Amino acid sequence: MSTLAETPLAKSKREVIEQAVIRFAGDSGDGMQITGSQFTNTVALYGNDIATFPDYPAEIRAPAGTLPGVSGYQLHFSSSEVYTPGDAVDVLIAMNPAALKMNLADLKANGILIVNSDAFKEGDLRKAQMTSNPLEDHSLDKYRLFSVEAQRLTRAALQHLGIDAKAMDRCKNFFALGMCYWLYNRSMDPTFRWIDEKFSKKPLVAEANKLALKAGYSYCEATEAFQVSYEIPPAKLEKGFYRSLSGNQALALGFVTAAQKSGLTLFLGSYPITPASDILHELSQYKNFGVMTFQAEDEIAAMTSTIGASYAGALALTTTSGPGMALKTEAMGLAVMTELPMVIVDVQRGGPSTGLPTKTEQADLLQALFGRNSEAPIPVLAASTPADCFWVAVEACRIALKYMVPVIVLTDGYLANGSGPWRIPEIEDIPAIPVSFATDPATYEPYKRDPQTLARPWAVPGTPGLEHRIGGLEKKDGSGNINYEPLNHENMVRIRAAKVAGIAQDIPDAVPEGDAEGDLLIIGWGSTCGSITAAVKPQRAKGRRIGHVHLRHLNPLPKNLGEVMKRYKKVLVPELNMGQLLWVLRAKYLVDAIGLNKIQGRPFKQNELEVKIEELLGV
Amino acid sequence: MSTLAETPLAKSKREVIEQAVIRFAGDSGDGMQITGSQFTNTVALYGNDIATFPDYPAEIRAPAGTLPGVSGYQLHFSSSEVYTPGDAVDVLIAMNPAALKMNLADLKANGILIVNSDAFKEGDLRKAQMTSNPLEDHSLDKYRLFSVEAQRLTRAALQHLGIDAKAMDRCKNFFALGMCYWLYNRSMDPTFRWIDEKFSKKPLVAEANKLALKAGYSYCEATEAFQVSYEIPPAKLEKGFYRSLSGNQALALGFVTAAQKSGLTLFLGSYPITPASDILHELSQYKNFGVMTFQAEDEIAAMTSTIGASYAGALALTTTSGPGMALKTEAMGLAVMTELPMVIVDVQRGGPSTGLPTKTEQADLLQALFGRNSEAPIPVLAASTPADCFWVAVEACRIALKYMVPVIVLTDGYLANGSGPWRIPEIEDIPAIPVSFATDPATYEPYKRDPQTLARPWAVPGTPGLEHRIGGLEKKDGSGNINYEPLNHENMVRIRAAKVAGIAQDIPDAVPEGDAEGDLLIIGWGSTCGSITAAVKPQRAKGRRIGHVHLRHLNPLPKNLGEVMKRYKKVLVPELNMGQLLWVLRAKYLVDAIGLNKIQGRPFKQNELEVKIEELLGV
Amino acid sequence: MTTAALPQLTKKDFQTDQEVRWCPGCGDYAILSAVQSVFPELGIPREKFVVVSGIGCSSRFPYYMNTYGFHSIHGRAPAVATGIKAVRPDLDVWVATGDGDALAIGGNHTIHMLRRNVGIKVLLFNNRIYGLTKGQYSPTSEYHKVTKSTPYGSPDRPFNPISLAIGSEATFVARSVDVFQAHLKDTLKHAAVHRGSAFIEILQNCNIFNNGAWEGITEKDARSEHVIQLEHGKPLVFGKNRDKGIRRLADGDIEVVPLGDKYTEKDLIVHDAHHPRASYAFLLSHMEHRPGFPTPIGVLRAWDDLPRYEDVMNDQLKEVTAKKGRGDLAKLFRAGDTWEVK
Amino acid sequence: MTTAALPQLTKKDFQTDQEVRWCPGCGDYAILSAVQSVFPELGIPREKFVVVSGIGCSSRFPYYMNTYGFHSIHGRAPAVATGIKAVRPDLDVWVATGDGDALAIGGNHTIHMLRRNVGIKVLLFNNRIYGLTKGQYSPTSEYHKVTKSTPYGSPDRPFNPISLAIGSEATFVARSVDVFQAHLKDTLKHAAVHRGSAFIEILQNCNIFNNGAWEGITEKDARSEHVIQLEHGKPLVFGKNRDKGIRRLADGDIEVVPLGDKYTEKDLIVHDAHHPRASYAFLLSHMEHRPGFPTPIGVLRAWDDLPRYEDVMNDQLKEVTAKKGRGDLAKLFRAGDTWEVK
Ligand SMILES: Cc1ncc(C[n+]2csc(CCOP(=O)(O)OP(=O)(O)O)c2C)c(N)n1
Ligand SMILES: Cc1ncc(C[n+]2csc(CCOP(=O)(O)OP(=O)(O)O)c2C)c(N)n1
Ligand code: SF4
Ligand code: SF4
Ligand SMILES: [Mg+2]
Ligand SMILES: [Mg+2]
Repeated sequence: MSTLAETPLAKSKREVIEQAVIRFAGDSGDGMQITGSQFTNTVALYGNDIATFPDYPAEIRAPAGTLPGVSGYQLHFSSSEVYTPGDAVDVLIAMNPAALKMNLADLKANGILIVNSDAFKEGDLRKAQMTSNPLEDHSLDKYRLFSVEAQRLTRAALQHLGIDAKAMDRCKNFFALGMCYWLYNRSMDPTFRWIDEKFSKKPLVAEANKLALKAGYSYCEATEAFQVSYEIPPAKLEKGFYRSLSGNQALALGFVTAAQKSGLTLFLGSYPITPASDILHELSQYKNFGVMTFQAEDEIAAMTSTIGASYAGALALTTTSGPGMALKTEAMGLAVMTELPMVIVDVQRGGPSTGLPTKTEQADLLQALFGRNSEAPIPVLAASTPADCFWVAVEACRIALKYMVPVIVLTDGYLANGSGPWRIPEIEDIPAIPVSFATDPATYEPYKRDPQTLARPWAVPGTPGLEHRIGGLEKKDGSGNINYEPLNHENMVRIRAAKVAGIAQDIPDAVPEGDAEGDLLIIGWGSTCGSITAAVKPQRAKGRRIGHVHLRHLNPLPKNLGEVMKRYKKVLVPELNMGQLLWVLRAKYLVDAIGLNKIQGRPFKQNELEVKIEELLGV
Repeated sequence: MSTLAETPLAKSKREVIEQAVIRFAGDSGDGMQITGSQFTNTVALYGNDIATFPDYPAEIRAPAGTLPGVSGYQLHFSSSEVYTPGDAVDVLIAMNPAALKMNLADLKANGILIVNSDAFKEGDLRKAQMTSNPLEDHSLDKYRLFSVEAQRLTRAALQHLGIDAKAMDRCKNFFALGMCYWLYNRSMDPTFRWIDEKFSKKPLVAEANKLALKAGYSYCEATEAFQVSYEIPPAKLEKGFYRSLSGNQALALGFVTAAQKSGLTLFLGSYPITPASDILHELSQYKNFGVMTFQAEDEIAAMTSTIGASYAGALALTTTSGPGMALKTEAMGLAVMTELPMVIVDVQRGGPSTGLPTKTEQADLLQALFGRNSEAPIPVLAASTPADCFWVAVEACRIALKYMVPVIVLTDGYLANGSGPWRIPEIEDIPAIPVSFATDPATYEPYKRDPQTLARPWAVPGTPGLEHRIGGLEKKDGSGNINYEPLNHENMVRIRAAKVAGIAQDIPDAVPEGDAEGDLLIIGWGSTCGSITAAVKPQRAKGRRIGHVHLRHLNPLPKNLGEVMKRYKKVLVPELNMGQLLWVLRAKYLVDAIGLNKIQGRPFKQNELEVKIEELLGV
Repeated sequence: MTTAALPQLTKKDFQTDQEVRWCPGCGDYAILSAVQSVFPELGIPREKFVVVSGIGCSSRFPYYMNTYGFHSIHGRAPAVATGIKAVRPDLDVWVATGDGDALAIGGNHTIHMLRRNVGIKVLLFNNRIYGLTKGQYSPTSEYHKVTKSTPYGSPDRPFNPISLAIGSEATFVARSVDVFQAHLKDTLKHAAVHRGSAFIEILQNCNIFNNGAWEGITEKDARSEHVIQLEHGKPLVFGKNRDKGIRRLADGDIEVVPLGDKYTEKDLIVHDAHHPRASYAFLLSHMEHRPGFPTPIGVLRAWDDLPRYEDVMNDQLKEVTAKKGRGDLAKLFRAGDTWEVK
Repeated sequence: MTTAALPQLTKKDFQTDQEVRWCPGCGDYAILSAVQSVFPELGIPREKFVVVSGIGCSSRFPYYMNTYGFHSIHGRAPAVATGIKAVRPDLDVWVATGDGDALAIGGNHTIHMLRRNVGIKVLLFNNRIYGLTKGQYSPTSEYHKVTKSTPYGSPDRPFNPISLAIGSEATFVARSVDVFQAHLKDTLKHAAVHRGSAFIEILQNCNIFNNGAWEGITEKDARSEHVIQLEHGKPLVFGKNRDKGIRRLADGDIEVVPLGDKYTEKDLIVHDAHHPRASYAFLLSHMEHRPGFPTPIGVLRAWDDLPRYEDVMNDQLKEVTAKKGRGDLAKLFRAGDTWEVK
C-alpha cells in the first residue's frame, strides 16, 4: 500500500461505504477488460469480496466507436459477502458515446458518470447513432457527470516519452483506472507490478502505462474533481488465503488437481469455441504437471480422442460449448457403452445454433441429459460460482473414476468469464481419488462389475494377459462380448441406468439455505446461485419463509429432494432457459413447480427475482 | 388361382380357420427374407389382412449354420383385422438346427414344425451348439414335427437341369415355400410371376426355383404329409385397392406424394445406415418424379445439404437412424434458427451407441425433442404402422411447408422392415400442399411473419430484389439482421417456441379408441400401435373400460390430451424405451401415469400388455 | 432474363448496408473489395449469386455482399452449398471460408466437394490462425508455432491447402494474396469461368492474432524474390530482375536456375495450367517448402473437361424422365402386386 | 520387459475365440490371416498391440485379433487411436478401416492423422463399396457405378486413396492386395517398422456386394500386365515377361515403354521409396488412371525423417518439466496475486 501512503492525504471528503458497483465501458479496442480486471485484482487483494461480469462483443473487433463494438466489465466489491456483479451501477466509466449509449440505462440515478470527453466529437456521435451531444444537451442531468479530457491529459502526461500519438492514446484506459483508484482510495501498486511484468520486454510501454495511471490519480488529487472519495473496508470472509479466479481458470485448476490426486496423466482433447477456449489455453500451460492438450480437428475428434485417452488410462477430458456438445453426442454414446471414465465440460452460451456466442444461457441441460440416441444416461454436474468450478471439476473426476462413467459438467459464459475470490485449499484437505487398474488375468472380465458401484474394471492396453475387445455394440453382461439377446439388452440398459442412479447414494442430501421449511422453496442450478442468494437474503429479512436449494448434482438428483420440496407451499425454479430443470422436477416428482425464465443472454437481476418471490408469496 | 384349380383336390382334410402365424427361419444365406415376403405377397393378394416381422442379424453373413447367422421372417395373416405379427407361432419352418434353437420357444404347443432334416448332421448340430439331435431325442414331442429331407428332395427335382449342387441347394427355400402354399391352400402363381420377372435373364435359375416350389407343393400332395390343410378366407377390409408396403417404402411414397402435391422438387440428403437405408434406395429410383438423392459423405453433410436444398426452394428431406441423428443435431439447430422447411426422418434402432443395429427400439424420442444445444423446438411426428408411414410423411411435409420449420419423423426398425396392407388412396383425395414463394421486394422482410402461422416468408435465391442474408446467429425480429439485444433474443426464443406450439391448433384432437372414459387410458406412440390395439380388444371384450390414444403428433401434443386423461382412473404408457413419452406427459400434465417398458430390441407381445392391463385394473 | 437485358452492375450494387465488423487493417477488407469489383463484371444477375460461409472472421463475408447469403455453421459451407447447387444449378455459388473452417472442422466436406467437382467456387481465407476465437493455431499454422493454445509451440505439421486440394482431385486450384489486388481480381475471374469446383487459397493477414504471417511474400522486396507468378503458356520466371527460373531435371524434379549465360527462358518450364494430369501442379504446390524455391501464386491447375456434379445429377433426372416418361403418381401407387377388396 | 525376455509368439497367439463373422469368401479373411502372421514376427509383446476400428465389415477386425481392441464408431478410429497414442506412445496402434469408414464419414480424421504424423498404422480395406450396410457406393467406387443407392449410376468421381494420403502429407503410403498374401505380409512389415503414420490401402474383394471389383488386378493373367510391383532401388518393370517398363520423359511426365532393343532396364526409373519429396510418389499414384499404365503396389513412399506427433507432445512435457521442475500444486494454487483473510 506504499503508493497510497506516499500520497498526501486528499482534502476531499472520504466516506466509508459498504459496497459499490463499477462498470468500465468502451470500445473493444480500448482495453476495458484489462482495466476491469486490474481494478478487480486490486480490490480483491485489499480484501473485498468481489463478483465480476465481463461482457464483450462476438466480433473480434467491430468498427471502432460503433455500438456493436462496445465492451464492458462490471465489478461488484464489498466489505460484506457479494453474490452477484450487481443489478445497477454506482459508477460508470464510458470511454466513448457508443459505450455511454449502451450502458447508461444501468446507471443509478445520481450515479457517478465518468466520460472521456475527447471522444465526443461529431464523428464519434454519428458512429454511435446519436443526433446531439449528451454532454451538452442536459440529457445526463440526473447523473453526477465527470467529463474528463482523458485523451488530451494522457497525451500531456506522456509527451516527453517520445512515443507516437496512437501509442499514447492506448494508455488512456489507465488514466481512467487511475481516477477510479483515487475515487476508491486504492493503491496503484498491484497494477504497477502487473505492468512491469507484462511489459518487461517493452520498458517504454510499461513506463507510459504507469505514467498514465499516475496521471489519472493525480488529476483527481489535483483538481479535487470528485469532492468525495470512498473507502470500502475489507470483507470478513472465511479465514485463509484467497485468489481471484475466473470460472474457466478454476475448472482448469480443478482438473489438474484431480489428476494429481488420482495420480493420472490429464489428457484434454478439445476444439476451440467461445466461451470454453480459455480452459484449453490454461491447461496447455501446465505441461510440467503432466497435462497433455490435444487441439483436435473438430469436436468429434476431440471427443473420440478423449475416449481413446481414457481407454489408454488417462484422466481424460473434453471441453466445449453448446454447438460443440451437439457434435459430440454420438461419441458420448460410445463413452456410455464402453463405460470409460472421462469428463465432458459444456460452457453454455446463448443459442440455438450459433446464437449469441459471447452471451450466457443455461439452456443445454436437457441436451446434457437426453441429447444422445437411445437410453444413454450420464451423470451431470453444474457449478454455481466461478470458484465452485474448481470443486465441481474435482467432483466430476471423482465420480467418473469411481463409477467408470463419462460425466458432464455444465458451466456457462457468465461463470466462465466472471471471476470471484477462491479460498485456496490446503492440498492435504482435498481427498485423494483412488484408482485401481485391473492386472490379474485370472479374475479379469471386461464387464464384471464392482457390486457396490457397478463399475467395470479398467484394464489398460499394455497390461499382459488382459487383452480384450470393447466397442459400441451391445455387450454381454460380464464377458463384454457382443450380444444381441433380448433379455441381456434389457438387463444392460437397466444396469447402465442403475449405475448412474446409484450415485445418489454417494452425494450429499439437499440442505436448503434459509428456512428449512416454509412458504417458498427456490431450486436453482448453475450460475444463478449468486442472484438467488442475493434475492433471498432481503426477502427473508422481511420475514418471509424461504428456502433455497442450489443443485450441484443434476443427474442423479439428491435422494431427498422430493422430500425437501414437500416442506414448502410453493416451489420456484428460476432458470436462464425456458424451464428445463423445471421440466425434470415436474416429471420426476409430479410437483407443480413454477418457472421463472429469462432468455436474454444475461444473468438474473436480484430485483427480477425479488419481484417474482413477492408475486408468489402474494405480498 | 389357376394352379390351385388345376391341382386335383387333396384327399386330406381342409379346415377353415380365422388366422395363422407362420415363421420362416434359416441361415442368413438360406433366403428366408425372400421366402417370407413371397408368402406374404401371396396371402395379401388373396385378400388376407397381414402384419410381418422380419428379424435378421447385424452381420452381413455370419458363419453358415451358427446361431448369430439365423435370419427369420414372421407373418400373421387373417380373415379379420390383424394388428401385430403375432406373439406365438402356429407354424415354424426351421431350415437348420441353429434356426430351430433360436425360434422354438415361440412355437405354440402342438404347433406345426417343419424342419429340413438334411441339415441336422453332426457338424450342423455342433455349429448350433447342440449336444444331441433334437429330431431324435424326443425333445420336440410336444410339437407336430414334419421332418423333411428338403435338400435331397430339391436336388432330386432339379437333377435333370444340369446345374451344380450348390445352385440346386439354393432353391430349397422354395421347396419349403411350396409346402406352405399347400398347407394353406394358396396359389403358386404370384411367386411364379415374381420368379419369372426376377430371373428374366437367367431362365435356368427361374426354372430351378419354380421346379423346387412345385416339388414342395407336390410333396405334400403326394405324401399326404400334413393330413390337414387350412383355408383362411379373405378379410373384410375397407373397400378399395390394396398393396403391401414396408414402412420404409411407405415413407418414400409419402414423400414423393408430398412433393407432387406441393409442386416442389424432392431432395434427399442422406448417409446410409441400418435400418433407414432403404428409404434412400427407394427414392433413388424415382428420378422421373423429379426426386434428387444425394448420398453425402456423412450425416452432417446429409443434414446441411438438406438445409441448403431447402434454402434453394426444394422440399428437402434427410433420413437416418439414431446414431446418425446424433450427428445431425448441431445442424438441426441451424435449421431451427433459419426457419427453413424440411423433414428429418429417424428410423430408430436399438442403442445406445451402435447398439443393436438391426433391432427395434423407441428410445430416440427425447433426443428428437431435446437433443440440440439451447432452446430449439422442433415438431415431432411418429408413424404407427407401416402403411401409416405414408400418411405421416405427407403430414410432416405439410407442417414443414406451412410453418417454415424442420419437422422430425420417428419410425423404427420394426415399422421400417415390417409390412402391412396399404389402402391405395385416390390421388385427388390427398389435399394439395400450398406453397408460396416471396417475390415482392416492396413488402419482403426475411423474418416478417404470417400472423396466423408465424411462418416467415420463403425467398429463394434467384428471385430478383429479395437478396438477403440468413444464418445461425440470433436475428432481429422482422429484418432478420444479426442482433444480440437481450429483449429481442427473449422475444425470438419465445416466437420460435410459439410457432411450434401453435401447430396444436392445426392437428386433430386426441380421440380414444374404445371407451371414451373409464378405468384405464393407454397412451402409445409409434410402432406399439398394433400390439396395444390387439391387447385392448380382448380386454374390452371382457367388459373392461379401456381407452387407447395413439399419438401421431408428439410435439406439439393434441391440445385436448390433458382433458382426455382426466376421464380415466389410470393412465398407462407402454413404450419400447425406459419411459420417454411417460416423462413428457408427467412433466406437462403432472399426471401420475405409469410406464410399461421393454427394451429388448423387440416389439411388445400382446400378452405382455394384457398382463399389465389386468395388473393395473386389479383383475 | 437474357444477358442483353442485364443492367450494368457496379461494385456498389454488391455492397450491403451492414457495418463491416472486421478489425481495422484486416486482410479480409481487401478480399471483400476484390470480390465486389469482380462480381459485376461476370455478366450474371445479382440475384443469381449465393455466398455461403461457415463460421470465422472470414465467414462473415456474406453479410457484406448484397447477394443471397448464408452464414451457416462451422465447417459446413461446402455441404450447404452442394445442396443449393444440386437443386439450382443455375445459381452462381461461392463459398467464403477460413483455414480453420475449411480445413479443420470442415476438412471432409471440402475434399468431398472437390472430388465430386460440384460447381462451387471456394475462397479460402488463409491467415494461418483461428481469428474469431482469438488466436489458436490452425491446420495451416507453421510447425512449432506459439499460439494461445500452444504456448510451447504446436506439434502439428501443417497442410499445404493446394496439395490437399490436388490430392482430392480438384479441377481448379489457384492461389492469390489479399494485398495483391490486381492479381487477386484476375485469379477470381479465372475461377469464375471455371465450371467445376474452383479452389482459391487467398493468403490473408490477420493483423491482430497473426500479423505478418505472409510478410515473407508480401513485403515489397520479398515479393518478387519469393513469389513466382504462374501464367499459362509463360515460362516459370521470377526474381526482382526476372533473373531466375525453374527448370526441369532429368529425374523429373525441378531446380531453380539463374537466367543469363548458361540458362535462358527457353530452358525453363512453360506453365501449363490446363495439363490434364495433376502431378505437375502437385509438384509446383510443394516447391515452396524447399530452400531457394519461390511460392507459386496464380492458377496452378484448371482442368475443366469433367462434368459438374450437379449437372450429372440433373441430367440423370432428365434422362430417366425421357426414358420412362414423367412420373405418374397414380401408377406408382399401384406398382407391384395390388388387390381389391370389394 | 526386455526384448530378450520376449516369448516367441505365433500366429495362433493372435487368434481369438470369436466366430469370424464375415461372408464366406470375403477378402477380409486373407487380410486377417496376413496380419496374424506378421504380428508375431515384430518382436513386440502381444499386450502392446492395440487394434482400433470404426464401423463396417472391415471394422470387425479387432474382434478377431487377440490383442487389445477397440471397435469404435463409424469413421472415428483415427481420432480414438490418436488419443491412445498420445497418452501411451509405447503401444503399437493399428487402425482397421474401410473405404467408407476412412474416406467418407472419417475422411477428416484420416487426413489430419496423416498430416500430424501420428505413429499409427492404418489398414484401409478398400472394397469400393459399403459392405456392412449392404451395398451402397463408396468414395472409392467407380464413376457411374450402379449400386443400391445409385440405380442409374453414381455421379461421384472417386478418391484415389493413395493420392489423397500424399496430398495430406502422409509419410508412409503403400498398397497391397488381399489375395497377394506374400506381398501383403511384406508390405505390412514395411509399415510396421515405419515410425510415423503408415497408410496402407489393401484392395479387398467383397464377394457379396462388389464381387470382382479388383479382377483387373487379381486375375491371374491380369496381375502381371496391369500391376507394377514397386521395390525400392529396383527399376519400374512389369509385364508377364517383365517386358515393359516406365521411363521418365523430358517434361517430367512418364511413359510406358517395351523393353528390348530400344529400351533396357537402364532407361527406366529406379524406384525411390525414400525420396524426401512427395511429388514422385504422387505421380506414381495417379498413373493407374491412364490407359496402358499399370496399378502400382508396394511401398510408394516411406519418408521417416519426421518426428512422430506423440513424441513431440511427450517431449514437450518432458522439456517443460526439465525447465520448470515438476509441477507443484501448492505453488500453482498460489500463483498470481493472493491475499490472506485473517
Ligand atoms: C461447432 C463449432 N465449434 C467451434 C466453433 C468456434 N469457432 C468459430 S470460428 C473458429 C475458427 C475460425 O478460424 P478460421 O476458419 O481460420 O477463420 P478466421 O476467423 O481465421 O477467419 C472456431 C474454432 C464454432 N463456432 N462452432
Ligand atoms: C454414424 C453412422 N452412420 C452410418 C452408419 C452405417 N454404416 C455402418 S458401416 C458403413 C459403411 C461401411 O463401409 P466401409 O467402411 O467401406 O466398410 P465395409 O463394410 O465395406 O468393410 C455405414 C454407412 C453407422 N454405423 N454409423
Ligand atoms: S481477428 Fe484477424 S482475421 Fe479476424 S477480423 Fe481481426 S484481423 Fe481479421
Ligand atoms: S458384405 Fe462384403 S465386405 Fe462384408 S463380410 Fe460380406 S463379402 Fe466381406
Ligand atoms: Mg483463419
Ligand atoms: Mg468398403
